[in-house]
Amino acid sequence: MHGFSFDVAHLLAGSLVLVSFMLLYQDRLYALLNVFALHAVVLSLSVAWQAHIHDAPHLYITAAIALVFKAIVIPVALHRMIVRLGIHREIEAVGSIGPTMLAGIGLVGLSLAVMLRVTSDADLLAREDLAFALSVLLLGLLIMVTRRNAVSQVVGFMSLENGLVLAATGARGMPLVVEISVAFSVLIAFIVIGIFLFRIRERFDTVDVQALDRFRGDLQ
Amino acid sequence: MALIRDLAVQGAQMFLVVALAPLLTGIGRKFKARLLRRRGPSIIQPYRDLLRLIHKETVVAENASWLFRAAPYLIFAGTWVAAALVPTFGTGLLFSWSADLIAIVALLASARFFLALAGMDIGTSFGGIGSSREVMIATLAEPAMIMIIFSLALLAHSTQLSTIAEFMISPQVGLRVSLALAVVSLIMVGIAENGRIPIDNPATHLELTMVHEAMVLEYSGRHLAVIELASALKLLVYLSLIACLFLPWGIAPSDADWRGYLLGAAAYIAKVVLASFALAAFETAIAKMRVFRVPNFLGAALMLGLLGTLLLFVSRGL
Amino acid sequence: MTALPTTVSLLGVATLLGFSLAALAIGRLRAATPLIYIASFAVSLGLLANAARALIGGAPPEIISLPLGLPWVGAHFRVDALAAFFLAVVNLGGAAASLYAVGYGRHETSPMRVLPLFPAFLAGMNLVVLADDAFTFLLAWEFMSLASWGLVMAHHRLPENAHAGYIYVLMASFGTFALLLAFGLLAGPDGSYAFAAMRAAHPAAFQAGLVLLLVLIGAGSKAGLVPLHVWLPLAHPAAPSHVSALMSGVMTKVAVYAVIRVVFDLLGPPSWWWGILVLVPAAASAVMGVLYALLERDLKRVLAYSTIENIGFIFVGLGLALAFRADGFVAASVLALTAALFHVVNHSLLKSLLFFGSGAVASATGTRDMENQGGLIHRMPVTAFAVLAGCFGIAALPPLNAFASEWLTFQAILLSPALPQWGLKLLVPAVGALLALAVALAAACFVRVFGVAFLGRARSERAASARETDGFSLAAMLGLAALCLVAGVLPGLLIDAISPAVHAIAGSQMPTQAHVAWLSIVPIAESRSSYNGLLVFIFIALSAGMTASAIHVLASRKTRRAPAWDCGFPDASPVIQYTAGSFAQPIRRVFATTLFQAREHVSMPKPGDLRPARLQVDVQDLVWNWLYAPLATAVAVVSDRLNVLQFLTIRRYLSLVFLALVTLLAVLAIWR
Amino acid sequence: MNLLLANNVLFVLAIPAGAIGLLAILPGYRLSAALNVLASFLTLVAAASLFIAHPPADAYFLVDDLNIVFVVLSCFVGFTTSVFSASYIGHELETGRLTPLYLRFYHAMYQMMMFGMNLALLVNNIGLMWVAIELATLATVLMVGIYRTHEALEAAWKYFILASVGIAFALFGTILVYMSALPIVGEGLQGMTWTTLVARVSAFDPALLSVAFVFLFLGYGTKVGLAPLHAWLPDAHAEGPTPISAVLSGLLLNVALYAILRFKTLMALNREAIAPGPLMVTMGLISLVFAAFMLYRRRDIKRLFAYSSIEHMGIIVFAFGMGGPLANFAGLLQMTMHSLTKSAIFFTVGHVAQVKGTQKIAEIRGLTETHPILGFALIVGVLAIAGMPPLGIFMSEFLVVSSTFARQPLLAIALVFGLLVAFGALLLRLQGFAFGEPSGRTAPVHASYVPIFAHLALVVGAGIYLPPLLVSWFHHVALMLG
Repeated sequence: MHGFSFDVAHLLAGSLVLVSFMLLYQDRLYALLNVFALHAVVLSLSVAWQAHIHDAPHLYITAAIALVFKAIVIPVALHRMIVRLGIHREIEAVGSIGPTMLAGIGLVGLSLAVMLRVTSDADLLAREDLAFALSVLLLGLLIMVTRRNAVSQVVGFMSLENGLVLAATGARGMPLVVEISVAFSVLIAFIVIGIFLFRIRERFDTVDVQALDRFRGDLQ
Repeated sequence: MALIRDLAVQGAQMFLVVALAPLLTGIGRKFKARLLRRRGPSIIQPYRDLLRLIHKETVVAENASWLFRAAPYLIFAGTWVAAALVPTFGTGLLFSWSADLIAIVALLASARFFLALAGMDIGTSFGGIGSSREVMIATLAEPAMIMIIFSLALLAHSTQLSTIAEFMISPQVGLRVSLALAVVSLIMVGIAENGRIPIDNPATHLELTMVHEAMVLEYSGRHLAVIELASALKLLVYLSLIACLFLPWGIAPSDADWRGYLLGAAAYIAKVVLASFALAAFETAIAKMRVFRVPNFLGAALMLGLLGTLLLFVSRGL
Repeated sequence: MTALPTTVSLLGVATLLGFSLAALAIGRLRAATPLIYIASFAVSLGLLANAARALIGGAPPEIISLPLGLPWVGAHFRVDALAAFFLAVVNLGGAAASLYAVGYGRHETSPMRVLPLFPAFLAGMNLVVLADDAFTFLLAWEFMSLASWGLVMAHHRLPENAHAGYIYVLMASFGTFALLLAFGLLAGPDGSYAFAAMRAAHPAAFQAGLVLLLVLIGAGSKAGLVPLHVWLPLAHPAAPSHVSALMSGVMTKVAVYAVIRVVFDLLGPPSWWWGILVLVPAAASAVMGVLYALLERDLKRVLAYSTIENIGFIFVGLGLALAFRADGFVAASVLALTAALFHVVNHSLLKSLLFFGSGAVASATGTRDMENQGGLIHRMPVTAFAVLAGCFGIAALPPLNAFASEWLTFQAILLSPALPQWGLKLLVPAVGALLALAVALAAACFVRVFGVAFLGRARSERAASARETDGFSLAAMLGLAALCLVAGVLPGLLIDAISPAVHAIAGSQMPTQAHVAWLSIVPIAESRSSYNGLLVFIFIALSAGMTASAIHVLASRKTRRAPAWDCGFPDASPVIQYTAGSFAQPIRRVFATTLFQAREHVSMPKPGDLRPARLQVDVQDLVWNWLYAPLATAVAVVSDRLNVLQFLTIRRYLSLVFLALVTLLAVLAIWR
Repeated sequence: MNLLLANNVLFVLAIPAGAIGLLAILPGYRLSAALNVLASFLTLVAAASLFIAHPPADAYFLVDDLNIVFVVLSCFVGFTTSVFSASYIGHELETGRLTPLYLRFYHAMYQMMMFGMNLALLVNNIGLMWVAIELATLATVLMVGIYRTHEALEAAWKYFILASVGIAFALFGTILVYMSALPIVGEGLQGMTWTTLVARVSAFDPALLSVAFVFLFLGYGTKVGLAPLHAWLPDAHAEGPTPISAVLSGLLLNVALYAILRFKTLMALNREAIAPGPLMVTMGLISLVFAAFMLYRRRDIKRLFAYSSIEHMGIIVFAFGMGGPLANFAGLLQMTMHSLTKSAIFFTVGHVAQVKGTQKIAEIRGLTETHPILGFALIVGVLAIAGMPPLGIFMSEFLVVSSTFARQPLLAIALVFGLLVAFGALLLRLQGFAFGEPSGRTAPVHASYVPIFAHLALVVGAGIYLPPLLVSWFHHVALMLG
């Protein structure tokens, strides 16, 4: 039984990493959003499974939040926004997909290399989970760094944060997990609203199209 | 008793140099004239000149300051004190310890300081030329002189002239390269300092070539007399320096009796005459050089002096 | 029960600080200026007396430690003979400057920017000398720099002053950091910052060498050693003249004190090559400084450059002392040290005097440019006389004081063949030659100064209508001149006065001079060398007097005033006089052509062209061009390059964060 | 009385918390400003009472030597800043840059921030500390954007995004610490309690701890403003209201620093884990040198001093990274002095910007002529920040440099290099501000100089005399930090 539960958790966590790679791979916004929804679903599954095996009911809430908020609300909202703001659909990436993927693989390798030093008396599951969580986090950051337009950067941030949730839930009996996931959802909501409010079309870097070139910090 | 003798010697020395200085000039001129196949003025002509100048009225430029009028006496005083402390016929000078060789050079330098200032006091361009050239020459001549002093002092373990002179008579001096270098250098410095050909021509009145004459251009009457005497004295100082440092033979030791002093005096006069002849011969043989070749000339002197010193420094280690 | 010197000094310092606070309060009043200056004059005199007592009295040094500064170290103050000597120098200069300023201060346009800082500056310099632990020392040191910076910036509206102040404060804090590192090395990792502890601990040879180097950089930059001198000729003239006098005459000596204190006192036994480390920059400063001065036409900058030269002289003395000390020639080392300290006194006297004179001239003629002065000996006779004395003295001519100290230096050089090391054997005579050159050049330089500024005919309207300055200034100048003469004719007494200071750090001292017959000085032995300023002075006076009287008896008294003869040229306008530039021309051609890349460009108009012919001379400061300009450009370039980072996009910033993270993780991955 | 003392910790938190609500509803800026001052003052009193007596560490709160220093410092600066802001904000209202509504919001946020910071400093739980710091951060984000100009929004947005990433890092680090504690301490709150962690850390898994520290260091380092995580800092300082700039430099950076220090002590107790020292030293040096060079090209006066804050944070982190009693002492001293000085400078700069009507460096000159008090206050402040005696920072820099040079000469050289470069830039600008031909408006200032002078007086005093109480306090802390 324990072996089985472990394998499932392992599988879910691993697939989360896989989905992160898929995110990394996308070059069209809609597809990106869909894949992100998938990402959230997988996350909620794995959180739910954690809740099940550690019979920690409060984690179900986290799973629910993940499912409802991240898998449905946010993608839809972003979808709308893309239409509303007339953001053009394909993602301009820094550098082509190939190197980016390689970099991603490198990051996963790095996170494994870092995490597998952990002496195994910390329980195995936690350790594996951490390795995957770390790689998800790094991949999310990689997406933020290599994508030029706001929406995909938000998606990157959210996937990063999924990694966090994964880690948090992996930590047995960690207090405040739910609160934290809620807090993060709020944070993301802020970001999304911000994008909408400030009508950030292409990039994070400027608040308004007119201001695009005018202000960069110290150009008085 | 000894004190009285020393005082006598010191006093004799002081007045001897003043008395002798114009004569030296006269002899020099005579030799030169002879070498140029002229009869030339008599050798006591300089005394007559001085006398005449003294009795003439003195013309002072309108905007001359007190410095201009005080300068001649200061110049003369500086030179005279220097001359009084250089052993001429005897080393036993009462006050020779009150200023060593460095101080004597410095005394001459302070005389020059006032001379140069006097040259600038009226505010004429010629005075300026003279002063600026004079100080330029001095800036090269003085280090050379100091280097010479170094090499002598390193040999004699002293900068006291009388001590050095006694050391030079004494047998342990031997034949040294540094000394040869030093004497050559000293002669060059002497020529430069006294404004003789090839550095400057004391007889010239072509303004652009003159240095010393340009500075004293505005002087007349008694002031000029004092200055002339001072410059004659300066020449004598250098000759006696060379004499007592490099040909000290016959100079009376500090404990000599009156015979010794007579001998010394005779020897001294002989040396001076000899030196002035050499100078005259040199001056007739050579042509005056452009002002801006003077640095090379003096630079050579400086290098010789430095070389001599370095040799001594190094040989001391062997 | 008489109060102990340290206590008195501290009280005096406190009073001075009080004055600067008072000046803040009442500075706006007209009466404030004389009030403050008279007060600080009095206090300086008191401190001077106190220091002299401590120097001569030779009581064991009293240590005071207050619960200030570094908490677990505390602030230590101590007046040993060395400190007492320098306190005397500082306060003598301070008293003179205050007295001078009582009159000169009236010309001050913005007293509120000078009055509060002047006593603070004096206090700072006193504190540096009093300090007995590294923290207090550096605190006072930097306080002194700041106060003088404020004084330099007193007339801040002139751009060149602002520039000067900037360079100055930059170099000052550079120096402070060097000293800080030196003290850090001396104090060791557990931070024993008290000088006593440093004295006890002897660092290893290499470390000690490093400390020496750092101290030379740190204190040398304050003293103006080439090549760290660049700020000095900018900052010293920029300040009001009495402050310039303090900075040039006194503050540089405080830097000398720092070197002596650390190198001779704290650092333990020297190695022979330290001498080289000190001698080379010292000789360079001596010659370069006076050459700069010869090429300069701004009166106060000439003086500042000549300070560099004299500092060179002092450091040569220190270098020789180190070399001798390393080889165990105590007598010689003591002689060199005494020469250095003697020159410290002389230079502070002379330089203060000259700066006072230049201040008087500047406020009388409204310019510092010698080319616009001239003929002042007629308009300001007394000032002229004082300045003449100063020029004569600083040209190291007998019978004035600077000659005596330089004579001692030469005597020390003459002892150096005994040194076993070849490096020194070859170096020292060369140094001697350079010093001789420097002396000769100095004479030329000050003939130029006095001849152009005071003699000849007035070169400008203002100069023609100049007025003699006030009594206080004259009193200060004449007093200093008198002191110079005394120090010149009675060098023996001064040497004896200096001896305790020398003894305090060298453990030995020169033979007492007071007993020598006729008051002459005999550094080593009667037979070797001796000099008697008094006799020389008397002789000169006598023979000049005799001649003059003789002439006046024998000669005709007839004197006629007439236009200048000038080889029959009609009396042209004053502009045909020899200018400072033309006076320096021969020397410039000889020395500066290579050393300063001096070049002359003549532009001769074609016949019929009405444009005047021009002779233009441009002189490069190679030290600046090769050392400082590149640094400035480097900083500019780097900051331009980095400045891009201010204008990145958020994505780029994120990638920076990302890179940082990945790097650290990678480090973790490889670590162990 | 004893009752009051007994739970003064609660007061330190309760007063700001209560003030938030009150200020949110009260109309009229004069009243709310006064109330703001009052609340800050009471908080300060409560914080000061911690010196007298503080409760033993329980599951929620921990009061020890380390954080008392921080709490009292931040409450003090918070109080003086509130005084300054009372005199500053009125002018903003007149010039119409702020509306009364926004002012209400501003004051509420001010107390919110104070609450967050005090909470972060006092809690005994790394999770709660994280939450508190984020709370404070978000409050400041909102205040930075309060002028709603493009620049302000831009700065706020930049701050927001970078901060959120930092938040994420910090959280991940926190989780990792919990995970490493899990096998030893067991599940639940205990695994996040300082006291427990400190007690048992030696047995934790070193590798996990190391990873945790990397994330925590970067996460909280973002708030400290270490290069290259600093990007938000200059703009946030430059575009927000000046009181906020003062508080950011004076407090928020310190709070983040406090978190890092806590975790450093944690790391130091575990032998096998990676040594935090080299990490901090490196980042510190990078920040110092980088910021020093950045100072030269600044055109905006507030941004200039923001970069100088980065520089000083670099020095402080460097000092703590070096460790050892001397360096730690120096670090604490430097931190205290920097908070006081930098906020004083920002107070002055705020008034200067108001009277001159510009923040452009090029247009501010000759202050000592037009506004002597501001001008000389600025001179003293900048000299202090540049490490000139007799001002506090000189002492700390003296200790850092000399102690480092005895141990690691090359590091000390680099440090001195950075300090010199920074000094050059600061003095260059200072001379521009204070001296030369005056420019711009010469309208008289109506400002309260009290906070400025209070801070500067403290700085000057500390440079000459440190009270033994403070010294012994710092010594304890220095030893604690190891």
